[in-house]
Amino acid sequence: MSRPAAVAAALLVLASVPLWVGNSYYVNIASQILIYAVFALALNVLVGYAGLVSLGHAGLFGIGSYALAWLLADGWGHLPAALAALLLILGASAVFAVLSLRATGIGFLMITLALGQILWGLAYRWISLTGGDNGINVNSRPAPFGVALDGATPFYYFTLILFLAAVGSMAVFVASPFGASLKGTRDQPRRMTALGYNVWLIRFLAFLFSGFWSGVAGLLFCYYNEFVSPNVLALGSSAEVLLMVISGGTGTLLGPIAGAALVVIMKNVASAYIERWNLVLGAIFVAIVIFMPEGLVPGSVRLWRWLWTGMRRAPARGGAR
Amino acid sequence: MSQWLLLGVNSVSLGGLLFLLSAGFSLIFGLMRIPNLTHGSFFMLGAYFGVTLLQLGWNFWLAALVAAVGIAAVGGVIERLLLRRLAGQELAQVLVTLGLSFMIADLCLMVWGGDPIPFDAPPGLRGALPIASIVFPTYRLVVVVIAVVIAAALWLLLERTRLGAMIRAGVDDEAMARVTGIRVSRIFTIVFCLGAAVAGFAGVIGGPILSVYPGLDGDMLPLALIVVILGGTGSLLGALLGSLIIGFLYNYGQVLFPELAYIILFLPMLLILLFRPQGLFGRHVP
Amino acid sequence: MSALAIKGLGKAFGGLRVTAGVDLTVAEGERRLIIGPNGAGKTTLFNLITGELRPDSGAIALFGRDITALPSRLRPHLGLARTYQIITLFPRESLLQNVTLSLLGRSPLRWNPFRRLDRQTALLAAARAALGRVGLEALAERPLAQTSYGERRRVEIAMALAQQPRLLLLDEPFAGLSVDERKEVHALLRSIPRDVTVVMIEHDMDVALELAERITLMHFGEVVVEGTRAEVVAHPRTREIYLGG
Amino acid sequence: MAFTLDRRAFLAGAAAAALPCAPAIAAAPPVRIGLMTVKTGPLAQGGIQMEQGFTLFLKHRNSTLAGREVELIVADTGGNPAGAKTKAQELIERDKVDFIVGPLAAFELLAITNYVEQHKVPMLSLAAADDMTQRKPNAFFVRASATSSQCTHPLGDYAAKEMKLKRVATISEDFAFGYEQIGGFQQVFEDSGGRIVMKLWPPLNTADFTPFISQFAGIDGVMNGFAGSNPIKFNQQYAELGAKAKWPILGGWTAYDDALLKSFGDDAVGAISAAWYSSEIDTPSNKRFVADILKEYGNIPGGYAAGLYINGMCIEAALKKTGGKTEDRQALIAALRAVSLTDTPRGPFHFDHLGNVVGTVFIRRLERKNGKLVNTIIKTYPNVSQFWTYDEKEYLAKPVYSRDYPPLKS
Repeated sequence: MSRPAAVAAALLVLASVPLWVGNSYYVNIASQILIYAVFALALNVLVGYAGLVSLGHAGLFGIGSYALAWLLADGWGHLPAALAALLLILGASAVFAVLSLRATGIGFLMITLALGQILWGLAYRWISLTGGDNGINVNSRPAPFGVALDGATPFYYFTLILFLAAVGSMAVFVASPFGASLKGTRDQPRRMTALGYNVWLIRFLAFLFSGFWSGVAGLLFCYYNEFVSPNVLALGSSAEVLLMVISGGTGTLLGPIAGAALVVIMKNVASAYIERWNLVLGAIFVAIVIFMPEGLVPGSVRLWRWLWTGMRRAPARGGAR
Repeated sequence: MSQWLLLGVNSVSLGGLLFLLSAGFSLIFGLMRIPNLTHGSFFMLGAYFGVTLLQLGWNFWLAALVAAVGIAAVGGVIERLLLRRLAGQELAQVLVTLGLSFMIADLCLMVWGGDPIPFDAPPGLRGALPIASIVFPTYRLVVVVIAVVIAAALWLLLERTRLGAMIRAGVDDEAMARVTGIRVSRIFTIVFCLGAAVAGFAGVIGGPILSVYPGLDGDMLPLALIVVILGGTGSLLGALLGSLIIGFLYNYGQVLFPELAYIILFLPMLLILLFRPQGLFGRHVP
Repeated sequence: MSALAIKGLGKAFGGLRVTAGVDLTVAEGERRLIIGPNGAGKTTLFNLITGELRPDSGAIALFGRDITALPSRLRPHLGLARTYQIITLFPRESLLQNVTLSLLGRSPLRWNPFRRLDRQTALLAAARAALGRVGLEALAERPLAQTSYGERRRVEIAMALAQQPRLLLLDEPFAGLSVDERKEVHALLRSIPRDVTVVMIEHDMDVALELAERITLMHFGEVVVEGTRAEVVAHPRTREIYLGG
Repeated sequence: MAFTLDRRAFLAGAAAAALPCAPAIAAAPPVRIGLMTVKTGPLAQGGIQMEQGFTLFLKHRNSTLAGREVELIVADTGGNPAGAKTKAQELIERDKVDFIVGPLAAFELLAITNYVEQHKVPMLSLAAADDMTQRKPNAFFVRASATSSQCTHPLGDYAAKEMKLKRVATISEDFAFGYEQIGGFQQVFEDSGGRIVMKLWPPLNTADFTPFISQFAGIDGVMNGFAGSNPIKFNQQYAELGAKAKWPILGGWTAYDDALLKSFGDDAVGAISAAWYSSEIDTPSNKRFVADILKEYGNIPGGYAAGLYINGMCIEAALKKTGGKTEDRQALIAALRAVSLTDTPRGPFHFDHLGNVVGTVFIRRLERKNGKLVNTIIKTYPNVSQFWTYDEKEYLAKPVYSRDYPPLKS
């Protein structure tokens, strides 16, 4: 199948989800997968293309959620609240980036982890602003162009549009000269400097891009749940999205999406049938590392190619005999 | 006055426990560059092993040693079967160690249930001792002694034995160690088992203070991370001093700055990372 | 005006002085060879010139402009390029993409996140031309991981040349090459136009001496002898250092 | 390793068990009950007990309530708000349940309350958030356990009047359940002449309580509001540091729940607690409940198991009133709120107009009797409302109990 045909088929499948999944519950699960896919794609900009592993991204996601919830509770309209929240996210991303880009590798990971934990502590403790562990309820979803998003299906399409925008922007970004520069800083930062690149600034801008989409995912999550609590900022949430990226395949467009689907489905759907679903999820991660250390998507592609060439070779050999 | 003295003594005691918790993490991280996110699980699993043996009527110290051996075996299997093939692949290491920690946590819940299980300190160490104007639980003082003994044993192992020399060579320069004919792969297994064993041992030793419950793993892992960041990786002295500092910070911080309770440990960790990335006593930048 | 003027350059790691009071002047268009035993501080000198290391003392001027405090990343834009002794290329990318990255480094296009890199025809044509210059045009689409060592050496040089340098630093360009490959690289280096100044570190005297006009001998971080090929070869210190004095 | 397929499988198993004595059940579809609990992670302790309590109840009723077969659907929220929301959607939109039982934690309940109310599904939860039946009531909610402060109100009264305490320090986890328990205690204790002199709030994941315990001074008692696994650690450390010898310790129901007794050592002996349930209560249904939980699961039940058992009884009573019908949700919730029972594991109770329970609160002393730890009932406060003895309007006009309310008097 050619590439445009594959893209068209994928779009058709995504656009028709509410028609064939049968129940609004599954439509909601599909929305959740898309929201987490946006988040995982955003983190993948850093993990996959910049080689910077963040364990604090739930902090940026959570700032988006909280800012939106707080502004809505304060009586702002949906559009201004969302725009202001995005601005705040960009600011927070800049602060995160300036602090964490003092290091790379494990140092970067630890700084982001500490930042995330500090934000979590603030959300928990700064009760007058965040409501503490009770969180903040959001009482309405927006109605862009007069379309109310209260039902599962309209909200799914709203999420799908933003998801496609995220995927599109990632695809353009990855194929662009700047994307190539970013990948260069991942593989040979020292060489990149010698070639005249400003490695720090490239990483900084990539961080902003990653933070922006993390924040968008956070806004969607807030609207989806109509509720925010410190849980969204917890270390577990940062680890979860990182696991999505790694298990799906870093540095690919489809990998984080597959990883998000895997985790969301395990957590929400499979957990209804398998009591020890945490055990199974852990085992799946370990199995991925054993059989497809590069991640689900690249690993499956490799397996498929191997099978395909094997199948084509087998009859050819038979004919020679 | 006596409150501050109590906090001081307790800081040292908590520091001792934190050292037992983080020494293994530091060794593994320093030598193998593996951020072993199952370390908290090793601690918890050790505590569960220990409490099970205690319930069978075993002697406390014997239970602690056997639990340590058991966790060493678990660690050995994980290193040989999984981590072995992932050298240098940090992301795969993160995935597999987190995946394992999910599995261990859920298995513990399955086997030992959700209720917290209390530990008794060994008989004879259960009371309290008077120190100047305060009384302090005897067992907590014993923890300090255990930490010192383990620290001394690890120090002797690292500084005075051939194995230790090889481990140190590996910490300083893996490639160089390989060139000089050291069988790095075997050293890795030994260090991983050793680190796991100390964590499992610490779980039992910590039992009479912390008890054991689902979620103990998640409570402990960040503490180990903080100690290692503060002290510097791969440095025994760093882990020891880092643990003490965290002990003091935790005790006095909670009292003096209750408003900062949630960030009292992560804020210093962040500052260290920003301004002294190799840790207070570390040899290299991680 | 000289291409490179170094005055009293010093650098120490801990207590170890790896560069001590180095003075070095290279004229525009000159071919300069730097020799010296292992640990003489040759590569460190390169790292100081490119700014990958900060000197403890001294000054460096590039075409009359003092660059001692200039950030490393800005120096390529003043016409400085280098190759590495240990190959530092982009293993996941094709040869073409490797050279393209090198070209991008001096183009404002590198900041553009919207346009498709594979549609930048002028840039790609230039990258192909640069590969052609080192005889690798046929392999342009091949991933770097699937090329030979000799080919990678040539990619290194192609990338450095693609930066359109005025001063080119070559760190052991002949290391590890076969006899045939040496000949090719040799011809390649000879073909570098005279408006490019070349400073080369090399152990292989047979090829290197022929390329060089002047030679600098370093030992223990210091410049010991400097002069024409004949002067340096004849100098007693050279014999002492190389023949086990 | 066996994985339990826990949802439809339960129905089949229960039906098979019921066969010999089951009457011919009408063709009506089963009543669907969704149980939201926590079976993974740190909150699983209470969640597992919840499931035990409800499972036992259905077993006692042969999975048939008011003549209708019951289908139980168990959902594991994972103990987080987003998980609770998804599971609520699963139960309501996919499984179309008639009742939701659960969730466990207040922050889970708050994440789903609006959603559940919009879909008009009666919800019976243990989660104690005061405002769920006070300032932000949910018309489809009933709570047969207690609000956070419902038990600590009488405990404050007892501490001041019976124990004659004058100056008390409080300590509880730094979250809403802790604030509301402590706030309730403080309100009544100070209204009865006592004085709270110090309020400490250790973070949820506190490993060592020594820095907090060391701050107690100039008091004659300590009130704690711990929950989960923290009571074990806290009481042990409180005793070890010699504080227990100096100041009596008081606590809420989660701090000294009967299910925790097997985990406590002598460190907790002497603790005075207030609870809406006690395994010692002498009603026929409680005797049967305690004996069967002991038989089936090997532990003494506490509030989590009892609360769910009682929720089952409420559903049963409501269904009897509607003749087994569940379609008219308004009638169903009205019937549920009108439930008034006498023989239950917690004794007699009914609901107020906001859906919160009015029932007995027991003051207990933790003792060692015949080698076993027990919570001996030393006083009962019958018919305790969530508003204690205060006027409802005045009570609701004040802010909900929080970290800073009521404030410390300087």
